Amino acid sequence: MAQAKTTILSPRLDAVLARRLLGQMALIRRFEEKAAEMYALGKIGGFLHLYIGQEAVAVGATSTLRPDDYAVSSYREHGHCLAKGSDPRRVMAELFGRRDGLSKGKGGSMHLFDKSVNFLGGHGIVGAHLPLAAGAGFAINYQGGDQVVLCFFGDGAVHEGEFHEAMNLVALWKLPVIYICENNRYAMGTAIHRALAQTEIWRFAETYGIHGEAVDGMDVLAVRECVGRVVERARRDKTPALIEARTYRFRGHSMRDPAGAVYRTREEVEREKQRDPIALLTARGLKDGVLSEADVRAIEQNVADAVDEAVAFAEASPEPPASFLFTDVYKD
Amino acid sequence: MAQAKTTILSPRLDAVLARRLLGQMALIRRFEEKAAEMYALGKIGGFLHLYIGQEAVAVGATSTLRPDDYAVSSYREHGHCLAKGSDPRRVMAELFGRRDGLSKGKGGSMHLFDKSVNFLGGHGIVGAHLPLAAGAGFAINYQGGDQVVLCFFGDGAVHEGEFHEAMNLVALWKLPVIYICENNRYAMGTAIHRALAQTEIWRFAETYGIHGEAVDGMDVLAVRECVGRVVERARRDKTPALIEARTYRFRGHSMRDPAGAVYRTREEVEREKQRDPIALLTARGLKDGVLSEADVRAIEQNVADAVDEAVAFAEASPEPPASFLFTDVYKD
Amino acid sequence: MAVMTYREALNLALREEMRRDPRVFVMGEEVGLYEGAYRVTQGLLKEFGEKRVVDTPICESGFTGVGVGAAMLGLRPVLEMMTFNFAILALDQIVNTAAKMLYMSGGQYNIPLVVRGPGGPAAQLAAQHSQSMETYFYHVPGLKVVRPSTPADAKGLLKSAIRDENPVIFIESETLYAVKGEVPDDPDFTIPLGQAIVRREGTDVTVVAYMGMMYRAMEVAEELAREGMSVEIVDPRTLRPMDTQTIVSSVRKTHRAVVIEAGAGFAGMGSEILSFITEQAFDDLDAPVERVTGENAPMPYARNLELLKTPSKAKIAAAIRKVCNA
Amino acid sequence: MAVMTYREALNLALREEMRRDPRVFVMGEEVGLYEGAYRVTQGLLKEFGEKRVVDTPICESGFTGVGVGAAMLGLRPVLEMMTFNFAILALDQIVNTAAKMLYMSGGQYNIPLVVRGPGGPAAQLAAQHSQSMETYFYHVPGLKVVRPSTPADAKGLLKSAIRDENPVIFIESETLYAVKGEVPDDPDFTIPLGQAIVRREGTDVTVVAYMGMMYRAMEVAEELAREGMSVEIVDPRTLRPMDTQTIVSSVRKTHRAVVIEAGAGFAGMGSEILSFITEQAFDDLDAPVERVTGENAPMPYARNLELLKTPSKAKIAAAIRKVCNA
Ligand SMILES: Cc1ncc(C[n+]2csc(CCOP(=O)(O)OP(=O)(O)O)c2C)c(N)n1
Ligand SMILES: Cc1ncc(C[n+]2csc(CCOP(=O)(O)OP(=O)(O)O)c2C)c(N)n1
Ligand SMILES: [Mg+2]
Ligand SMILES: [Mg+2]
Repeated sequence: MAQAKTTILSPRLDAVLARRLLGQMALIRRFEEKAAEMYALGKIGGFLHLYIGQEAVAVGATSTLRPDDYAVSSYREHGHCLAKGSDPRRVMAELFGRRDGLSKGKGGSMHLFDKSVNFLGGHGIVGAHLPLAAGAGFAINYQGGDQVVLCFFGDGAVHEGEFHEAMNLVALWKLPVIYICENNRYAMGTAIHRALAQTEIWRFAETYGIHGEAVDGMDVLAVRECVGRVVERARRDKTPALIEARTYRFRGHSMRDPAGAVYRTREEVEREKQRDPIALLTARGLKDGVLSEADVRAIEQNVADAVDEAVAFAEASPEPPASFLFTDVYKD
Repeated sequence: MAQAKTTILSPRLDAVLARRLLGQMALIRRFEEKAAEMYALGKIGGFLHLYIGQEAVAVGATSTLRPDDYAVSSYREHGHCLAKGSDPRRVMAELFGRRDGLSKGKGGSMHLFDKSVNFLGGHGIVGAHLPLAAGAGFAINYQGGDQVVLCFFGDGAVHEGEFHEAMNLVALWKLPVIYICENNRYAMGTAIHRALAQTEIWRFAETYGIHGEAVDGMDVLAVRECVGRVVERARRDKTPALIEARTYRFRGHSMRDPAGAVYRTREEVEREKQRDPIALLTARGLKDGVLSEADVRAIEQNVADAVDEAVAFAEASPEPPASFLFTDVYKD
Repeated sequence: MAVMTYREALNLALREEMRRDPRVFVMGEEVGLYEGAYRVTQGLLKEFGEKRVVDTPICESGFTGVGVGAAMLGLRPVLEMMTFNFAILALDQIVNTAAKMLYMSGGQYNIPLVVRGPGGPAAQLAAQHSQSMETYFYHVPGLKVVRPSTPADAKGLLKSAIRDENPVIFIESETLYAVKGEVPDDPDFTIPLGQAIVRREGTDVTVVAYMGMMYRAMEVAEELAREGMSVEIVDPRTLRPMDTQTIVSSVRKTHRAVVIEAGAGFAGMGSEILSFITEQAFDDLDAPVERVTGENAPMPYARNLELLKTPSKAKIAAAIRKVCNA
Repeated sequence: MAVMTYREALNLALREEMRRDPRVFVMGEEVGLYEGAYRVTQGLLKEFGEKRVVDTPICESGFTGVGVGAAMLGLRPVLEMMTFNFAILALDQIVNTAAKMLYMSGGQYNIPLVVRGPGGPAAQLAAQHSQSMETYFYHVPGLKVVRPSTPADAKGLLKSAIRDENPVIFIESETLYAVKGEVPDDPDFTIPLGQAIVRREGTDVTVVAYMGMMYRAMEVAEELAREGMSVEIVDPRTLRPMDTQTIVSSVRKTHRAVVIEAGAGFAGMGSEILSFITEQAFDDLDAPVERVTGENAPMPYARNLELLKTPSKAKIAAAIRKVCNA
């Protein structure tokens, strides 16, 4: 068990890594800013939960994975899906409800799945995907593999009983699952201290006798270092872990809660925005001399292009044909 | 938080208390031995889960209560119901499925309820009554009362997510609820270490920042001392607690598992029977000179008479009339 | 009579009942500080304080159990499910504890509990957030189940639900919260549970429908009126106990019936309504009862597929024509 | 053909499928060391070891989620619910995750999962442990639901369920485990899901019934045969997908139908069976379809009340006589 470390952008950083991590975070950011625009235009419907502000968690964590490792997340999963390697075009098409979306337009923002990159989905019922991750870990052991599973969830999932059931199972059975709680301090409008009797989430690990650790979720390198360590251990000896990534969502809970102003102050939001994970990594890269201003501009341009292309792809993709209503209900 | 104390029959004992505690434990024991006989005769049907061996927990714990305090339990609740003060005749009649049973014969062994003594029932779904107890605590606070709630459950309920939800709620809202886990080391045929990654159940309290304590559940005085302390505190300042009473069931899980021999050894059972809570209290009372052999015989005779009377009462009670099938479905 | 939205009518019902009876309290996710995910509990925290408007963690089973336990001690909890989709996590508490407690205790403990929140198809919320949840409840002895279609019904039925001595499942709809209608001002206005209502009188065919489907049927009825067809529309309002009498009387009059349901159809509410109509009015029927139900698939996200999933006006009209021409 | 009990037939099906396919594993409470609360998994731990016969803590939602996750990675879990009453705690995993995953993922992740265990009325187990649980599942698109009445069906259908690519809810019965019958030895013997069977041929009336009610109906049919009445009995075996064709064909032949269900009746399986018979064979019916259902109350503990709760032979006979005399 370890206390929260506030290692600000400490570990090693080279140019390749800097560009990769910054590129991914910038892509997610840009993708979601665009998705918000498209939502306002009515191109995207339903619920849209933006990940903006939390990018360092998905990117830092998945950067430690092999392609054959697994990830699974909640309804706030655009970032995890993209970070795991999904094609932004197919993600955007899914948000648009189009035929070329990852789920043929049937899933939408909350239900992105991508078998080609071992992304086990976006799940809408708070807490329900925690046992799924344990099941993936179970299957890995059963099949004799050495992959690991990253399971991303919010602080709100800790309220649910399934959290406890899943933690007990992975600890009891030694499953190679890393639970990553993205503690953004709010479950919808509920501040964490109004919902959990004990708010140091990483400490729940103690109860199950597994490794728990808090990490600065705004610091992509810290996340990478911490998750990298537990991933290697899990791969080696099947040890599960619970990581609490301390982060913040810059936007409202969903597009229907744009301000998020009832339950948190504008000052708080502004203060947290000072620790924008993208700005932090950019500054560090520039300071260390592993990124140039030109690199940063190039990355920005690349992701802008990629996102524009994603939108164009989504726009061009047809609506799913009516027959799709009845396909994929059962598999023959 | 405190470690398990193995204070063997330490605290104060006077003649009145000794007779009361011994009388209650002996009543429960005798009642259930008789119930087992009646089950074999087909007078009782369905599931019958005996409490034999665990009597010190119900008796020690409820001995600290006021009549207006509440208790609630699982399907293994004959002991708690009797200890809370229910009339053995009506309990037996319920087991017989008769009209004068506590629940008019509709509930049976697993669903004893007695509003007259604030016994909130026997509940058949493992873990489901833990939130109910929190609800009772909530109502006490709402109504401005100073009662407390004792909630009895098995180690198996700790596996369930509801355990976590209930613990979090009582801790978060400061509800006057004492959770008493009767750790008899087995959930049906599953030894505790095969089901819980961390088997010191009292330590789960830490996670929620509440008081946790293990106590020797074969020692009625130790249970009484421990629960008495947390009950007083809960009454005073609404503090919940989690008590792990370490105990053992001498019989099988239910009458359908009479031996319980697959999952535990005969030696283990015999060894644990050496610490029969009734024998322990009797020995202590005799040694301290607060009980005489005559007292013990009188108690045995009393409970035998009471149980015979209960059986006679149950036998004499008619079957519920057919119309009862449709009553109590709704209240007008 | 004041004109107000369905949402406001629910809010008013809650306020009035909380004023009337100090045992009534509201509990759920985001009901207090956030004033309700769909704003049904707006202003309640301010008026009644934290004691009676209780925000919970996200633990549907846990807080429902708390409601049941509190009801055992004499309180009258009104629980909000942020959406009814999440009530499935509390189903054991509702079905095995709340619904059966009175019976298992031989009449000792009744559970005056309301579980309310929106359910049914919503707008592009996809498979997990857009389902007809009443199906998990209406077959359960010990429960009552309400689906209020109009602002007045929302108010009158919610008040009755709160005053009821039994657990009541009260399923609203995201798609109706903004609907406006006249609502009686009288704080003693209630609508008894278990009473259907004839929404529109007609002579040729009885259409049974509730919630969004009722409105859709009304539109179809107006359109068919232009063709000279006279459609009677009956809204059950309470699904359990079901007012079979009002529905069957209507069918006895029209000799034809169409039952509409938003849910996926197979073994849904429509099956039961078709069943009791057929049983009780077999000889009065000039044609077999028609069902128009949602398609047999999970709810898709894509808007065009979503529109195909629930009964369209065209399908409703076709079913009406079919029974009338039979 | 060997004669064996229903329990043994299930056990054999599990063994054969585990031998056949290394991806099949069994998981649940007490399935291993204890060999099953009802001994259905007897001997499996010994034959297949701890890797494939997995005892779980008491966490129905948790271990069902584990099953779903394992299925996503290509395993074929067979989960045991100690009794189906506890499956209600796993309902979210079954309904919202397992059943919808293929759809939500646009066809990427199918879930070849079996959830099995005993359900339905048992002997004096009272309200929480004696319920017809199929009602929570059979309306859900994405699920299949099986209720096997005989040893041969138990074997043949369980094998098909395990080989199916979709989540299958397989509800056995405590009251049938000791029933004996002939069971084909062939390890390739399977019975396709979705096929009803005519258990008894007759010409006067079709009785639709499954599980314990099917046996009760058979006894009634024998008794009525002595009076010269010829009763045909159809057992649906799979409730979803329902073989409406076999049932409707039978009714077209007999012109009369009685539907029996053990559950509480209102909006139960009987409603759907009555509905599709009426819809599809309206003009062939000489009388309205009769339903004989369990009484509308929770299950009482007292033996005498319990006997009144489920359809008696007398009530079944009365319903048959009623439709035949109509
Ligand atoms: C079981 C369940 N209950 C309620 C909801 C409604 N809901 C959706 S998101 C959310 C808050 C979750 O907060 P958290 O887990 O902290 O994740 P975050 O949104 O902060 O990423 C709630 C209550 C749900 N989807 N599922
Ligand atoms: C939710 C649920 N799952 C399974 C069961 C079946 N069951 C009844 S008792 C029991 C074991 C419980 O063990 P524990 O909590 O330790 O209590 P004990 O029997 O030892 O008193 C199980 C699995 C149940 N009643 N409820
Ligand atoms: Mg959060
Ligand atoms: Mg135990």
